[in-house]
Order: sequence, then structure tokens, then C-alpha cells
Amino acid sequence: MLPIQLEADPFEPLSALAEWHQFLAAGLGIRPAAESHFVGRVRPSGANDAPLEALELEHYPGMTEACIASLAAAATGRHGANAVLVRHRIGLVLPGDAIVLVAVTADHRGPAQRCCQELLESLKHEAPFWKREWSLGVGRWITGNTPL
Amino acid sequence: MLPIQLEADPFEPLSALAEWHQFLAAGLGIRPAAESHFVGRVRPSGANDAPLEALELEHYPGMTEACIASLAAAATGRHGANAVLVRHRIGLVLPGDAIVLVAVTADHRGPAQRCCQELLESLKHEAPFWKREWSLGVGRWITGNTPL
Amino acid sequence: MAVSADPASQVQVRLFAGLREAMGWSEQLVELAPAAGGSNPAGTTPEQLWRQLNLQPAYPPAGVRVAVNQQFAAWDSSLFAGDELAFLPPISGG
Amino acid sequence: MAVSADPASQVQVRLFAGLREAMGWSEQLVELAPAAGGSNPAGTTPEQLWRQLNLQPAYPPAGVRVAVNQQFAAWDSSLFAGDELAFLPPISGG
Repeated sequence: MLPIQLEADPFEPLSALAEWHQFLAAGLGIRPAAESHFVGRVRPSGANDAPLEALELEHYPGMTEACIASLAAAATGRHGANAVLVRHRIGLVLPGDAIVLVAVTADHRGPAQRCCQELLESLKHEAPFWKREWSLGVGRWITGNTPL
Repeated sequence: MLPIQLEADPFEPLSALAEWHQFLAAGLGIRPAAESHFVGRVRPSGANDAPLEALELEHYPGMTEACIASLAAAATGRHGANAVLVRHRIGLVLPGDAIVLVAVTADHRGPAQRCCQELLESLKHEAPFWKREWSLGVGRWITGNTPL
Repeated sequence: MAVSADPASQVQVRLFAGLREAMGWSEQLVELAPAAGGSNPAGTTPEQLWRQLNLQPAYPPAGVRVAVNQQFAAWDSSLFAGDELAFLPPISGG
Repeated sequence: MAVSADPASQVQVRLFAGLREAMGWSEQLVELAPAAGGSNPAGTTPEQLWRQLNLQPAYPPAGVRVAVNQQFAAWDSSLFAGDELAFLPPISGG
């Protein structure tokens, strides 16, 4: 189980978390005291409020994975977290489908929550992903993130 | 499925989340864009660093449930979140077992994360629960929370 | 008729956790003292009952909170017959 | 020997997303201009290549970032033969 993975096909966040729990249990024995998760899903409508057919996610093969790994390591170190899980879709993603999953374990709730939040923000702003909204058969590149 | 529930027996957070997802899907149709979870588990050692045999959780039947419901409704309203899930153990809880699960859905990541964080804090400080650490056969009431 | 036999003038008092164990009881029915000049026993406060029941320490510590009818309440709120009063030692949930 | 046939003096340039589509190509090998007075082609910068390739707008927009060998880099960093240079339009992940 790779703690960081790009997913070309739909994935189920709770299954990914279950797999990660097994992986952690094998390594750590006891389960950590604090665990924070975030799941982001594709909205049913796009930036212009038109119904969204799909979101397309382009990435930079090689750089994107390395960049996420480095952001995850930095956030983990900064907050003293124990372990981190990232799943991020690439390709065409349908409304309602999970696009990102971030999970963090730590010895205390504060570091787990803050690390999860910060890693999510850095994925949105620092990892090479580009979103294109497909609506009414027309694709439109998105040049920013939804507000926090 | 009650969104707020006290659990007298061990519960699996991911199963509770899966059940909640089904409940939400039945009501909302499409899955919300942002979802934040927190799982707290019992530490292997107590406040005095001695190995912990169990954590005992006393509550005020009736008031505790009503209090959580009111804290959840307040946090949901304050952050404009959509839905909330709370599971909290009562009775004897073993090291590594989940003691609390909080999950929040919202239209954006900020409200989901902040509502989840705030609700967890308010559960810790405002809901009538009392913890007793059992270590080396001796029980010791805890009169505070671990630092954030 | 003995005052202690009149349920209409009683308050149910509950203790929890360390406080319950320190005092050695978890609940008891307590008579409200009749108000001066009338049969309505309103006016007694949680703080008065804390002293009346000899709860320790004699002056309620800052961390202890009060609930009346399962809602947080002030130490100087008025108690009425039939109320459920609880003294809650410092909370530690989650 | 034609300069364009010497792989030792080339940089691989990659475009992504909206920038790729606006320019109509996703990658190409680009010759580094020989440095004045020598055969070492070091010294060319991403900003110079942006102009040399007629990428639009003529002055690189603030939101576009540069990666050299798959690491974020400065617009005025020095490029070397064999480098992979990418121009990254505004990022929107998660």
C-alpha cells in the first residue's frame, strides 16, 4: 500500500482508509490516538453554475507524485504527525465522485487536524494538477480553487 | 440511523461512516463536496505515563445526548454545514479502541473542517462526560482534557 | 403530614463521577425549605443545596457546574419542586 | 553538423493544460543557443525560452510557474543541456 497514490479510476474513500488502517496496524501495532480525514467530491455544477458533466484532471506524471510526497513529508514533520494518506483522482471524474482523500494520524487531535488541513491546502495550491470543467459539452480550464 | 449516538460497545468508525453515507445518500441524493472526519482513540498510557488498562466513561443519561445534539446543531448552523455524525463511547473502553467519531459534510472544505474541529472541542468541554483511567488496578478521575 | 413525605416540595439531586464517589451517594430527594410566609418552596438555589447537603469543599469549586432539569444552570438559579438538580464535576469528554 | 541534430545541447520543453491547448503542442526539443565565446550552452533561462518559443502572452503571466527537471524553479534559473523544462499554468488541485 502506497501512502500516496494517484487514482485513474473511481475509488471509495472508506475502503482506502480501511486498507490504510491495516497497513498502519501492521507497522505500528496500536492505533494512534488521533486521526483526521478529509474527503473532497466533485460538485454537481461548475463555476458558472451550469450542470457539470465531468471534471477532468490533468497532472504532470512524475512531478505530481514527487511533489505530493514532498508536501506530505513537510506537513508531517512540521506538525509532528505520525502517518499520512493521500489519494487523488486524475482523468475524468464524475459529479459526486471522490476527487481527493487526505488522512493524518498523530498523537494528539490538534496536530492531526492541522496537518490534514494544511496538506489539503498545499495539494490545492502547490501540486501540479489542472482542472477542466465539462459542461454542456464544452471544456473550460479552471485557474483557481474554490474559496476556503 | 441516528446521527448522534452513545455506544456502550466497541464500534468501528469506518463502518459508522459507511452507514452514515448510506443514510445521507438516501436523503440528499448527491454526495456533498466536502467531508471532514475525526477519530479519537484511547491511548496506551495514562496521564501518569503508566500503562493504561482501560478508560472508563461516565455520562449523564439523557442530558449528555441532548447536550451533544444541541452542540451539533449550533456548530452546524454557525458554519453552514449540511450534516453531522457523532459517535461517543460510554463505559469501559480499551486502549486503541475508538472513543469518539465526529464527521461533518458541507459545501466547502473550510466549513466542513472548522465545524468538525469546533464540534470535537465542544464535546470535550461542554458535553457531560467524565473519564476515569484504570491503571495498575487503580481508577483515577481525569479533570481535564489533553492539550489541543 | 411530615414535610419529607410531600413529593411536591422535593428536588432530586444527582452527583457524578469523582464527586459521587467522594460523597458516597449518587442521588437523593431533598426537601426544599418552605419560603418565608407561604407554602411555595421556590427560591432555594443550587448553591444553598450544596451547603445544605454538606458537599465538599464547603464552597463549590470553580470547575463544578450545575444542571437543572438536564440543562446547564447558574449556581444562583431558583429551584422548584420536582426539579432535577445535578452537580457536575469537571467535564472531560472525547 | 546542424545544431538541431546535437541532443547534447537540447532542452525538452513541456506545456500543460490551457497553455498546452492555446499553443497547440505539448512538448518539443529546443536548442539552447551556444554561449558567447564557447561551446557550453549554459546560461539560457526559462524566461528566454518562453520568448524564443513565442509563448503567449509575450511576457510570462504571474500565475504561470516553471519546473526544471520536475522541480519548481525560478524564471531566471540557468538551463543546461538535457534539462526538462515545463511551463505550468495556474494550479488547481484537490
